Amino acid sequence: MDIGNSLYLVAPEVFLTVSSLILLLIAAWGGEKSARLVTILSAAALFGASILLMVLAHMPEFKGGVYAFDCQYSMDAFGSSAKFLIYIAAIVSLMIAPRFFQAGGKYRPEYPVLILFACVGMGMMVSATDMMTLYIGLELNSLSAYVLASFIRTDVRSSEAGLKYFVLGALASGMLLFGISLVYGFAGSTSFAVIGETLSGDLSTGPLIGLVLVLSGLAFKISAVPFHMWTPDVYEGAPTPVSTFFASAPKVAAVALTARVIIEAFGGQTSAWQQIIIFVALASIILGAVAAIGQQNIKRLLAYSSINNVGFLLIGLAAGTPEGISAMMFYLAIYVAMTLGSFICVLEMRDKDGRPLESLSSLAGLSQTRPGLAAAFAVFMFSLAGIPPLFGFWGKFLVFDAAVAAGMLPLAVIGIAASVIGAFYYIKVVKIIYFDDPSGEIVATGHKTENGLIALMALFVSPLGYLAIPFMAPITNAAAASLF
Amino acid sequence: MQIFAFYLFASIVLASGALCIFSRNPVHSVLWLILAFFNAAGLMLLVGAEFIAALLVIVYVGAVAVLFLFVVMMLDIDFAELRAGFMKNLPLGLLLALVLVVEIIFGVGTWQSAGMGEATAAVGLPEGAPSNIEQLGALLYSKYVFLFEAAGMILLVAMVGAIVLTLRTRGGVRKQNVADQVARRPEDATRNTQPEVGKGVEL
Amino acid sequence: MAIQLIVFLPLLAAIVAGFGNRIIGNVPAKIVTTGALFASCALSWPIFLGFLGGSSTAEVVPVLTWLISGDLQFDWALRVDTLTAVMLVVVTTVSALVHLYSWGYMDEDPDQPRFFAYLSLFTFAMLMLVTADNLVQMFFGWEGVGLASYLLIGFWFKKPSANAAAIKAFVVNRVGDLGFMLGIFATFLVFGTVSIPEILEAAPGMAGSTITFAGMRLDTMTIICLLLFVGAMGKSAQLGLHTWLPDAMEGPTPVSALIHAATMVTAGVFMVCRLSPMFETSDVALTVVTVVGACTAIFAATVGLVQHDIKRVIAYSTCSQLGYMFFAAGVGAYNVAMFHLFTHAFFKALLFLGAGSVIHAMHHEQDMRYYGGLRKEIPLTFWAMMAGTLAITGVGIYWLHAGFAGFHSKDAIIEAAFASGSETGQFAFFIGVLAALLTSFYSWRLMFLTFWGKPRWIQSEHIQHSVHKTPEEAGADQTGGYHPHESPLSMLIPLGVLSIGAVFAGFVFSHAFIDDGAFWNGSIAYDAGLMHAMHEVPLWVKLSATVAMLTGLATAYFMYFRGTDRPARLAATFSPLYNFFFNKWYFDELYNLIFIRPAFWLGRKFWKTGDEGTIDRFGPNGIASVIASGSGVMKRFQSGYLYSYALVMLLGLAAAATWVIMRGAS
Amino acid sequence: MNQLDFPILSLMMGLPMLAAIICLFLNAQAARWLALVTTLVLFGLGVVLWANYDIGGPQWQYVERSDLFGNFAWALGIDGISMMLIMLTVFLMPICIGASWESIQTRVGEYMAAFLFMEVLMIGVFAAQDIFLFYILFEAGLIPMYLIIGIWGGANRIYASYKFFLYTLLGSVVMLIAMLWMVQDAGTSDIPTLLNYDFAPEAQTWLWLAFFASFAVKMPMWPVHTWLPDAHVQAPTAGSVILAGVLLKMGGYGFLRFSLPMFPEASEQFIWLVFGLSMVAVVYTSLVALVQQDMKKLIAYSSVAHMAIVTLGLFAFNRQGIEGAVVVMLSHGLVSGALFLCVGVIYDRLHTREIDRYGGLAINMPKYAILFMLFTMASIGLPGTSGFVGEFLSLVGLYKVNSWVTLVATTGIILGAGYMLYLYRRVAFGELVHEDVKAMPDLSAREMALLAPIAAAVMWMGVYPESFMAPIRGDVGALVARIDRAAPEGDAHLKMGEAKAVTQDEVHGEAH
Amino acid sequence: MIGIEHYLVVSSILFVMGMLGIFLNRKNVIIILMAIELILLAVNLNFVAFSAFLGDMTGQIFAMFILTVAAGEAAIGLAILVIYFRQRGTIAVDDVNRMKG
Repeated sequence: MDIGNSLYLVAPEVFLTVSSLILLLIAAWGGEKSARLVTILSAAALFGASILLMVLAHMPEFKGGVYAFDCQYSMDAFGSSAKFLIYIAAIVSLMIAPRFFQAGGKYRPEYPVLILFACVGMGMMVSATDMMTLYIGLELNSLSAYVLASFIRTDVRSSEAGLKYFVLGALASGMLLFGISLVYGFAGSTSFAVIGETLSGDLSTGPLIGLVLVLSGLAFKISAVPFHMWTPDVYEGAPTPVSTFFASAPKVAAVALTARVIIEAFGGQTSAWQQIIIFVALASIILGAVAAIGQQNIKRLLAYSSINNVGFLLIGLAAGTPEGISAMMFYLAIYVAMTLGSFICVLEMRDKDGRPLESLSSLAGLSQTRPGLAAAFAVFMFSLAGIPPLFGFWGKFLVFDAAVAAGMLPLAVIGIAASVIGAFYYIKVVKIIYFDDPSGEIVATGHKTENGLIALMALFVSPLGYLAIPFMAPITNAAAASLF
Repeated sequence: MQIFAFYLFASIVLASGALCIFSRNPVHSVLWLILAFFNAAGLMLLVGAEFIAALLVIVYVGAVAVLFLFVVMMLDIDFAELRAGFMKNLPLGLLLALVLVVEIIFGVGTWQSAGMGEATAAVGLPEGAPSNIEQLGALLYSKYVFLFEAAGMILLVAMVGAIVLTLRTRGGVRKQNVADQVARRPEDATRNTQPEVGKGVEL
Repeated sequence: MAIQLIVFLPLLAAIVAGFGNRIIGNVPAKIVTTGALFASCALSWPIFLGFLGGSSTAEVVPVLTWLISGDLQFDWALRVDTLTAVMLVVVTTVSALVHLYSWGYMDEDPDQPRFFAYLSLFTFAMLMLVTADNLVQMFFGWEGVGLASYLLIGFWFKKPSANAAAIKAFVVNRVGDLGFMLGIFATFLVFGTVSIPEILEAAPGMAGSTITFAGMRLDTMTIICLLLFVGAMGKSAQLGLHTWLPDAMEGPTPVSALIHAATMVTAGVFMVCRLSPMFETSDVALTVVTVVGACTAIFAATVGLVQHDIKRVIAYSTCSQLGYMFFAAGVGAYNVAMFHLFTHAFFKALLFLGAGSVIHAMHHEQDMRYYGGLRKEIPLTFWAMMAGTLAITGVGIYWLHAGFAGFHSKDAIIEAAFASGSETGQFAFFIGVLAALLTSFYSWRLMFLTFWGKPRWIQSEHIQHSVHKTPEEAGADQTGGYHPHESPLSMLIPLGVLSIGAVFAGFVFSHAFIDDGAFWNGSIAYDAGLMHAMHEVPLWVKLSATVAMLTGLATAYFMYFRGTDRPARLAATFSPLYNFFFNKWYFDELYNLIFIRPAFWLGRKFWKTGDEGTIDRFGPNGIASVIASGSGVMKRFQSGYLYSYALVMLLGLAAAATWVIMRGAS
Repeated sequence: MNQLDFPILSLMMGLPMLAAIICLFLNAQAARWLALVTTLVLFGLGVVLWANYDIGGPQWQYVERSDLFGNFAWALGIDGISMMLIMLTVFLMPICIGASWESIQTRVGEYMAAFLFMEVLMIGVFAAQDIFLFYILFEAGLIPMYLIIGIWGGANRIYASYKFFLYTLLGSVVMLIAMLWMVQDAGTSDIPTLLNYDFAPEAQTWLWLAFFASFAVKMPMWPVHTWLPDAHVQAPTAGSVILAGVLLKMGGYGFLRFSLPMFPEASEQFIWLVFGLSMVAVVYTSLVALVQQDMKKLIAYSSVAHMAIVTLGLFAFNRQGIEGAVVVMLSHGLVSGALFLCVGVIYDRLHTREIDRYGGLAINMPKYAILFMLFTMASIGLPGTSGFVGEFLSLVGLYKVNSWVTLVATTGIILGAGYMLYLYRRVAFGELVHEDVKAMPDLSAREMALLAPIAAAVMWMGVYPESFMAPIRGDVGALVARIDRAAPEGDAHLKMGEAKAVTQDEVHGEAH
Repeated sequence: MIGIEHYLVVSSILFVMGMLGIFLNRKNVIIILMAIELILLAVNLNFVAFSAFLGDMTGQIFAMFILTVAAGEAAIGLAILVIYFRQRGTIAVDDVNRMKG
């Protein structure tokens, strides 16, 4: 396919890139005063990109998935649905930012621009069908993310978060690259399709180690155990809107990317990665659950929660079947809603001077001072725990269904049993909110945007979400099908 | 000759790499790093990757390493305070590293047996083929143009990021504003007054 | 319709009195209940007389479907046959009289409607029991009377001892019910039905079959009968399960008369008789019944010898008499057992009510040591008691075929035991005679201590409270100036009526009960051969009971009438035996040791060591603490240092790489 | 659609849901009234349900189905057993609301909402005809109950609520895996279809164990019962009533609806386990109940013992056993609920559940004493009350299978009498020693209105159980026919003697 | 002629050495950044060697991109380090543990 047509296929990325450049200029000219405007325009750009995405995805000629730039990039249902989620998460991260940063000092227009850059990178990640695209997209996202993590430069924790994220991220991408280099050396190509073809049958040790290294690098991005160590520190240290962003959009991108690499490039090597993924999945579930129990900081707790959830996502991936991938995508969608919702709830935790609160104990008795917020928080917590009838259950249901269908009963049994450990700290949060006496620390009133978002997310993960199944299931099925 | 060059470069790369990591003084480290880059460039030259070798020297030695040096100097670290000790789980770390390196070497050692080497045993460019740099250029601006542009974005992000993080407007610094100076008119600067006797001028 | 009225009138009355309690007041409640009982009684006698005259036939009156579960089906139904008719008159008559008696006895009690409601409720349950057409309804009545008994024993619920006795009665009865229930289960398993007529019809066919019960291979009918008999033992306070009966005397005396003498405790006998065709199929079961009955008879009699409490003496006497009934049944003389049940109801109720009258007169003092010389103070009571004593001791003249009630029934039992010819029969015969001697002794001891001698009641705390004097102040006058009054008419009338029964019931009905197979009309297993053999026993056998009675009387006379210091000396001489008897053979202590205390100990152990110490400790709490400490470990791992994070990553990487290499190698 | 021409089951779930949401926004008094009216309307609907139930008609009635959710359907429908349990639910709910009328003074709207939501779930669990819908509703019950215990509970409510939540959750999750497998194997999530699907015997074993893990905890069976005493003690009165009255029944219902008919072979295979645990439960928990100082704890332990009778009856594999088990469930629902109400009545007055703090209540609270006595007797299993019918039937059924187990289980009637009467004695009998106890007034009209209907129901079920057994007869028949192939042989081994010749026809007693 | 294995061994050692540099170092975060550069250098060596021995230019293109990214990464890393130093006044690795647990 020639470059012109290829550019047509990457329209969302192009559109976002151009928008971000223009917005960067606006930011440069307008300075801090333009922050709000840039934010709104960024959100609009993401919205526009989503529209473009949907238009593209619904074009009949692109139904089955089309490659661009000589098989470096794929325009398919999988990438589109992942990107759609990413854009939504990014829009939400933009909407909640101004109020947060203004309360703590200055809000600068670079924030939305960096988010846009990251989105371009993530778009490339989820659509990458070549190691090179993968790497460039990943780094575009990562570099933006490092900056975002330390965005409040006057805050020690923020800069420490940035530093940790950067160092470990760089190490991880080093591992990823070394792995890619081995895979390239043994496959003779960086294209997923070629790798998939070449690396078939029994592999020699070289590509296997390459595979391990690639998986390790990706595991870092999705913060799976044992490459998760950065997550709690970064989520805690980064500004809350940034943590929100980290926990949602890049997570989607990384998980989707991992799925694509595993299925498209290493689809023939199931026996090599399946055990590793299973182990990582279980380790993530258990560690995420156990470590979260002792946490006092709500953001750290949510970080462990995201580790925990990644474990469940990986169960879908471990199944390695279209059902598994479909379940994973579905789970991702629900996870994004739950995690965005809970982080926005965290944003709502402010004392009377508008300073953000992060300690779990400050949530005490929230149900009596802010019943609506408390109910939403509880809904998110129960949903994250996977307690029916909340929609979070459905994600777990699907991944376990896939695991069972793939014959991985022990994995399913251990995984679901470990989810009970996770339930413990989720209900602990509910306990603090509902059972404890009010601490009265959280006093600031809600904000229209945030309240609206919380309500929206809560409605989605409430039992009403089940009504969305008939609409979402075909999408995730199509997404999964496009990988195989 | 090639063999000798290889071993020379290789050993210096490894040695300077090690010294870069273990030297106490960060300035020394940077210098060892530079040496490592030079020799790595040499290694690359040996296999005919001239452009990458040149790039390595230009980008790394010329820009990155200098940047490092700059930061090392700028941060003005009190070297006396820095502890030199290694962490307590050094043995475990070394062991793991050893295991890993053995495994990786074991892995890459299978390259020949994997049947990869047969395709093109020849090193360097066949006669009549465009030069290394031409080949790269041709690919970069055709097949990889999308990624090339994206890489540009990465640099932009790096730039924006670095500025966002480090740029600060210090209070008390008086900056020259040329436009203001140019736009200034005598009418604005001077005022004619005729004060009465015994009364001062109000400024 | 009559039978429904007989059964349900008391229930209705109980409901009205019980729930109307404070609304309708004392007197209406009493009128309703007593009226209902007298109506029942009046309706019962014609039925009984109908059977006596041979004009009535057995019938079943269905009331309501109860339960249908597959082939397990039974209804609420009222069965009327000879056996039921006998019980009907016993129950309704005694109950009606006790109701009447209670007017006087309970006159000062603040809770009278409740008392009368309980009495009527009891009567209803007892009537349901005796009219049962199936085992489950019998069990309903069985438990119903148990409930009423529990309520009535604990009627004075402020008294801890009454509460303890009530619970004891219920729980010990439940032990028996365990057997009864298992018996019903086994019956259903074997016969596929719980309908009594059907079972009885099929029972002979089952003789000789075997079944596994609790891992043992046993004769079917034996195990069923024994299980059912355990139920009977509980209700009828047979040896082993008798411990509740003496304690049950904590209840008001009319209750003792009605429930713990005349009616409820005889339910076991009734059950064995009702199911007599079943018992007939198992010799082992019958042997057990005989032996248990005989042992109870002698055991209770020995304990009765030395008790001080007037009601306890009568209670042990009841226990002993029930033993008679059982061994009569055990030797196959079910009709004789029923006859004794019938007569016993009259004279034992009489004795209890008489004792109640005494107690009433003595300000609720029950210790016979503080009585004495009451003959003159309360003469009518004395004469009633005398009638009862004559009846229970079996005073009568063989050659005239005339005597008090007990003479006819008890002597028949002794003869039947002898006539049965079996070894256990012989054993039962000797025991019976010996027990008759003891019966005579303790009965007369009671009479002598209570009605003869000098007044000793100033020693009684009850009397002291009443006259506000201590024994020292009273000096020589052991009456302390207190003079018991004869009971009111409402109490005396029942005494009178029952006295008539005690005197004449044996004589009048002896022929029908013992010799008239047609009277029973198949409602029990009537062994005409045995009845015939009974009349043929040697003369010494026939006289043995009378001799035993006279011996007992003489001994009592010498010990308690002539030389009142002799009992004490005797007790000192045979102190181990005395203490053994006095402490009721240490049954309570034994049970306390092997059942009650271990149960509580085990309960605490299970709770503290089991639930809390093991299940919770290693279960939820254990897992929780393991996870919590795991959380602590992970917190420490998450040290915040970059290098340890990198190390963990390296660890993961190295592990995965090793794994793939190992996997490839293997 | 069904015999009523409108989706009555959905209505019965939708109505309380709606009311629950409205309750959140109402003030205390309005919320109380709304909750009461709603539950009473639901009771009315329940009566309609019962009245129109076609006994002897099709097994599944009031069926409605809507494929709303892709992978599973909104499928509702009831058989007789479900209907009786739904009736139990709608009967107890107004009583629960009434019981909370005065004792709950904080966050009333939320409280009522939680209860109404609970009612939605309970009705749904019993009516669900889709296995996943069942699971969702089954599990969802944890949330409102957790909140009820945790917010309105006693001093140690946090521990109890955690224990309740996690224990039961852990029990159920493995069941989900089993359900997933089953649905994949059978290709449908429709319960009526699954009921007649034969799973491979090897698979049945672990499927059965997975379901057992869930239902045994819910039941609760020894030794996974320890959450129950804690939960009961800490829960508010109405919470205990619902917990004991309905939630525990979900375990029994699960055995009845899933374990037995879907895995008959495995059920037979694990009879020893069920019998063993149940036997231990009867004796062990009864003895523990005997030494309790806390009224609610005592009743909670007694519940464990009673529920053991349910499992014993169910796994007897015959009609009497199973019908008995259902009746025990209904009866225990009423009786234990009533007993908790009785505790609640005096707890509201004195704010302690310590048995020794009471005594002599029969003097100043005679009405209370009568009702308490009635329920005590029903709990003991006195014939004529509901407790007897079920217990008797279960044990009859059990005896056909195993006399040893029956012997041990029947000791429960002795121990039961022991601890219940001991409790009653310490609470109601004796002298009034404490001044504050002396000042306690007798039952108010409201409290009478709560207890009297239960008393009536208890007596009704005891005297004329046919009303309750007729609807379930057909369904138990179907179940028995289904599991008959795996039914264990009884241990009686009746062998006829030769003594007296009687034709075999007269003997129906052979163990079937 | 030097076999490719030689290159690969060198780069492997360099790679692991870089990793060692990250977690053995407690002194100075800058050294860690340099270690990362070493890792990337090892990767580049790999790519170039493979590229040459496979006769495929992709590896060299990749190496170029890696160089680009590495430059950007270094810039960002140093920028973060600078603001961190401004806040804490130290860049000792041991001190970077404000957040843990």
